[in-house]
Amino acid sequence: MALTDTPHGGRATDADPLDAAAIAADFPLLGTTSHGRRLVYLDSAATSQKPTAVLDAMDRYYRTINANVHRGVYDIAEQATSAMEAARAKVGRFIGARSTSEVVFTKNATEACNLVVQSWGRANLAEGDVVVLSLMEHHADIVPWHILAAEKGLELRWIGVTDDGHLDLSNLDQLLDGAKALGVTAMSNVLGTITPVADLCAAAHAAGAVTLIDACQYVPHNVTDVAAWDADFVAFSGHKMCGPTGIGVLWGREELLDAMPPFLGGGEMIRDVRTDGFTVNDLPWKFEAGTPPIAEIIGIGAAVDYLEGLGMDAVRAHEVELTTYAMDVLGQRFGDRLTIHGPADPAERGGVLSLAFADLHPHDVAQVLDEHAVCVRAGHHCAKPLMRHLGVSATARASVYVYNTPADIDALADALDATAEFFMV
Amino acid sequence: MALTDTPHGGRATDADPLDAAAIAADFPLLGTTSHGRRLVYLDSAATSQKPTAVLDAMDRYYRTINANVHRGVYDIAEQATSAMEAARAKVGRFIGARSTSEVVFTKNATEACNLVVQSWGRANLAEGDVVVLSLMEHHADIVPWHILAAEKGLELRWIGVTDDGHLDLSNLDQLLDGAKALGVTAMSNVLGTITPVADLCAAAHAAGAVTLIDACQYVPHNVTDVAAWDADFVAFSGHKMCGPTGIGVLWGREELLDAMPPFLGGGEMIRDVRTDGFTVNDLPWKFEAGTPPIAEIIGIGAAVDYLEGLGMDAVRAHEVELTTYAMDVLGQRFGDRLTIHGPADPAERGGVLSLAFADLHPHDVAQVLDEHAVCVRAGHHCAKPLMRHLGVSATARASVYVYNTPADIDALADALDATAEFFMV
Amino acid sequence: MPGLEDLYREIILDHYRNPRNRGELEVPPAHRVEGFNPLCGDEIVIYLTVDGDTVTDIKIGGQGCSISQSSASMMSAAVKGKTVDEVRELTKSFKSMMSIHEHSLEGEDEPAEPTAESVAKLGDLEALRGVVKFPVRIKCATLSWNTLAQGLDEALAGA
Amino acid sequence: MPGLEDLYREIILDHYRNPRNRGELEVPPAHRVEGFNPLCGDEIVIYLTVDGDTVTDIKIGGQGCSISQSSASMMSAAVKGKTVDEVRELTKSFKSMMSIHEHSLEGEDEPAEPTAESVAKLGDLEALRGVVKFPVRIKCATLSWNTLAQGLDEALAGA
Ligand SMILES: Cc1ncc(COP(=O)(O)O)c(C=O)c1O
Ligand SMILES: Cc1ncc(COP(=O)(O)O)c(C=O)c1O
Repeated sequence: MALTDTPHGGRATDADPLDAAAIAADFPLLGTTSHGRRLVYLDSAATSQKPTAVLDAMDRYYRTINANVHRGVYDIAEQATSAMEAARAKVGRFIGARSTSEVVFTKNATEACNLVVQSWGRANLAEGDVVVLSLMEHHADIVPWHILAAEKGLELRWIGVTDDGHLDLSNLDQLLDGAKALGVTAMSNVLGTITPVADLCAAAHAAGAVTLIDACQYVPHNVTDVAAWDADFVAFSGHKMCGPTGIGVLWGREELLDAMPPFLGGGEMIRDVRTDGFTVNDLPWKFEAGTPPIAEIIGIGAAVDYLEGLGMDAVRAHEVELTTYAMDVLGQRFGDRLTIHGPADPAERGGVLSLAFADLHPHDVAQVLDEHAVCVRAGHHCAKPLMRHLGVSATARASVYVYNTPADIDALADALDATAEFFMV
Repeated sequence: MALTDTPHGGRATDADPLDAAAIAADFPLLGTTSHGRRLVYLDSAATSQKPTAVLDAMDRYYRTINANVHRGVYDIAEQATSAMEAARAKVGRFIGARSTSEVVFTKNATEACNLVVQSWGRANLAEGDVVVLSLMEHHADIVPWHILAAEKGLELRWIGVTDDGHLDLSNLDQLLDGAKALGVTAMSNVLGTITPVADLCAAAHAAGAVTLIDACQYVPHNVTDVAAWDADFVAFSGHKMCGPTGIGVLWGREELLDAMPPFLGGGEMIRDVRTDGFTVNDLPWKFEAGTPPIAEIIGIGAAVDYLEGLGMDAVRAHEVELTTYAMDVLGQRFGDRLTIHGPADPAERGGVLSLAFADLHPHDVAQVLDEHAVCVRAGHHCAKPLMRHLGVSATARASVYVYNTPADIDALADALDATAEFFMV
Repeated sequence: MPGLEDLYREIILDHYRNPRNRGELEVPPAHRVEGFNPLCGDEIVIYLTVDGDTVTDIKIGGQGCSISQSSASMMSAAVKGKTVDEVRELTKSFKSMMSIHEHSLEGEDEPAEPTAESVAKLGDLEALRGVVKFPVRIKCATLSWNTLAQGLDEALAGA
Repeated sequence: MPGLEDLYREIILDHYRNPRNRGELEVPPAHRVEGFNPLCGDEIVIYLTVDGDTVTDIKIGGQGCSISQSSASMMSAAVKGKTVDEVRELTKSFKSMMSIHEHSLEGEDEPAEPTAESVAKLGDLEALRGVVKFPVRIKCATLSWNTLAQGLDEALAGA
């Protein structure tokens, strides 16, 4: 793994090129306390913390160039427009897009998935058509398909999950046979599993299926190259990658986006409107109806700058290191009392650790952890089909990011000890 | 008009209960310069400026309680959830909603309109059904209907506009005869016209039609009472009412929302998901798929606090005063060379002044105005059917809000003088 | 700042470890109803026998956290043998203790403090009062009650 | 900071006040094409006669600001009588002067400064160079050129 120059100097090592303790100082919330202790944030898979640089970029927009975009000839409107479009170019380059026409801003990844299903899906799928999903999918890549399936009479087929937490690809060709679309996650938000997206896209294309990749958990933590994947659509959210809430991204192959009917109608997305009809604007604005989330787009642009400053190779290396540490420490300290769902090899997964602890319910575990200022998420993580497959109703999930340190993992382990003590298990 | 207690003291008068000059100090951008002059912002109909209180509320969320909502048992997640739901209650009370179940957050008003058309409309309208719109509508209340009309074979009928800038209601009963829905604006973003929403709702209901009120320009400037209107759906945006970008509101009658199919599918909006289907969550979350715009919801809540601090009666009185002043001054200084579209009586309109100046194109006017640091918007204002009706391709629009003063109007007049000089007209 | 002891009273943990009325009933004559907490994934199944105007038997299935499980257990003990009206009254008292205001924006200041009398009727259930200080957990505590209310409506409508 | 004089050169205002080739042509033989600036509402109609490989006649209709109208007027004068290839070459030079990069993220640093030679060919059109400093107005200046390109494609495809 390449050593990158971090601007934070200090304690980066050969194995871990990031100095997470120094990075944490960029994130105001991480300097706060909870229940009288240093707050330990281990819920970045739900939403990441935001660095000052991102908050400042949005604040600067509001304080110095706040104006509606694409419409005003006056100076601040022009500046707002170019700041927004510059952010689009940044996001595009960050994921290997060829053109800004392919970068559509949505309110979150969920809207991005719905856009694909409602626009591409409604126009291209008919009764009896097959869509393949995986049991690892987040509801964002399931429910939109359910809605269209009920409307159109589609058949949904499901890629299974193996005992070691990978996609079960043994019958992939069968599943894809005759399929028109494949919706699959690049990284599970429950198991951490990194899936073979390029292989899946190749197999889908060989079968004539279009691919929608849910990269919500992947883009924030890895070098992403939509061209190398040869994907058709890729969805992700700003708030999980150091960016603000209220912003998501749909990247789409230009030919597909071009041929698709519009999704939401209104201002910005039109070329002309008459009482008897309308014509659509060019890409990407064709899919951006109404006043865009301007500050949020500028915010996700600043988040990309921040992450590129760290280097995405370094981000990944740091997380592999920290995940390895966490799995080792938790294994040593809790042995059989603790199960970590998903792949055992940190190289095959992201820093998302779904825990089953003793016989305790995850909700109760998370409650006691909170008392120790350790923030983890308990629940079904919007992946109920996967939960059913695992035979649990919930897990307690600890997830790491650029600002987490081994000390955070130690705090988690200590709090788990206290939990066991409290419930006398 | 009632005198309200303004926290800004000073220069409020009997006629104008707001001290706009003092209020302007709450808005950081209004203290900046453009082209070396004090910036004069007259484009609040496109988007308003934001007071420090709103920016601080969002910043505080990100710096102290940033966490995903509705999911975490830990302290900051709980605080984020209650801050978000408290903002929902504020927004609900601000517009006279009976219950928070009726307050659905969207990314902007445009999405709110699309939600109604795609969910209520697709479920309730069939070939040949009639939808009535007005020629004053913004594209947000036209294009979604065009999309559904093309899909279903609906008939769109149009309420005309009179020469004095009001809705032509002479044939309303005919237009509504057999109609299933009426989409109409509460205040035109081009003409400023305030429409008789309660009467329109009564007429629509008598004809058996459901009403969608575009209140984008109304809510920021007037006391709004959805119950007094007896409307069915009301849409508006945060960014035009001192709130952030990335947030809109759909208020809907609970019985209607309850019976409607979901709009976007994904997390938050479900009760259960299986491989063979899903069940929906309670209102309002049923219509809020994915991670919500949390900071933005907190921001719109802070905007409501700010506006309620001024008093919406006072806001309206101030704008009537300022509009009267502007119409007087511009009329006196430019006579026949300047036309202000829309109703002549300030009591019948909001502070939106669409100007036609000499024979100059609005784009050219706005460009010279910018050179004098006066920000107005030139274009079709996303109301092309209205533009065609007016026989123009664009107007130069100056619009006022709580922070605008007579001095801003004087600056506009001076800059118009300079424009005439520059183009020698 | 409320502590864990406010939430996890001894009696709650006891009901969690030794749930009362756990099991199933034959359907029919019993009525079966499912409830979900959409946030955390807790699921509950209630089997309910209503004879005339009395809840003669009740069994609980499903999985969930200590709060949802103990609340269901206490509920089952509290309602068994009660009339439908008494059960509805109890449900109201319990929800009022949980500060559930049903989203209303009008009567926000109305729901008065529960009366001493209604609290007295809650018995063991009073142990769940501490949950109010942990807003996210309120849904855990009320899941079984909401599901019961739905089941009662369905059972009576079906009768 | 660019001033208004950079934008509104004398020659531009002249073309705006006295537009060349204003009017209509009979369709067919001429081809008619419409263009819109979705942002500001400007509309342009171009009537185009292509004979063999030459643009033998062109007329302009529609309404718009001084920049879009003068650009259309200058364009009409510049392309009339030129071959299709020459018109396409000119379009490229003009757009390059307007720094139009066609949204590409790969070759961002490629579009070289226009050569002296290609600028020379622009003639009067060079007066529009100042528009680049007013990014919002670039779309005004290029509307007629984009519409022309579309019209040429359609006219040739139809022939
Ligand atoms: C009357 C009216 N309706 C709808 C909209 C659309 O609002 P938004 O762009 O925030 O979705 C606007 C503003 O652009 C408006 O003025
Ligand atoms: C894998 C995955 N897909 C989709 C989503 C949905 O993202 P959002 O809620 O931002 O729309 C999430 C996060 O919640 C996720 O983890």
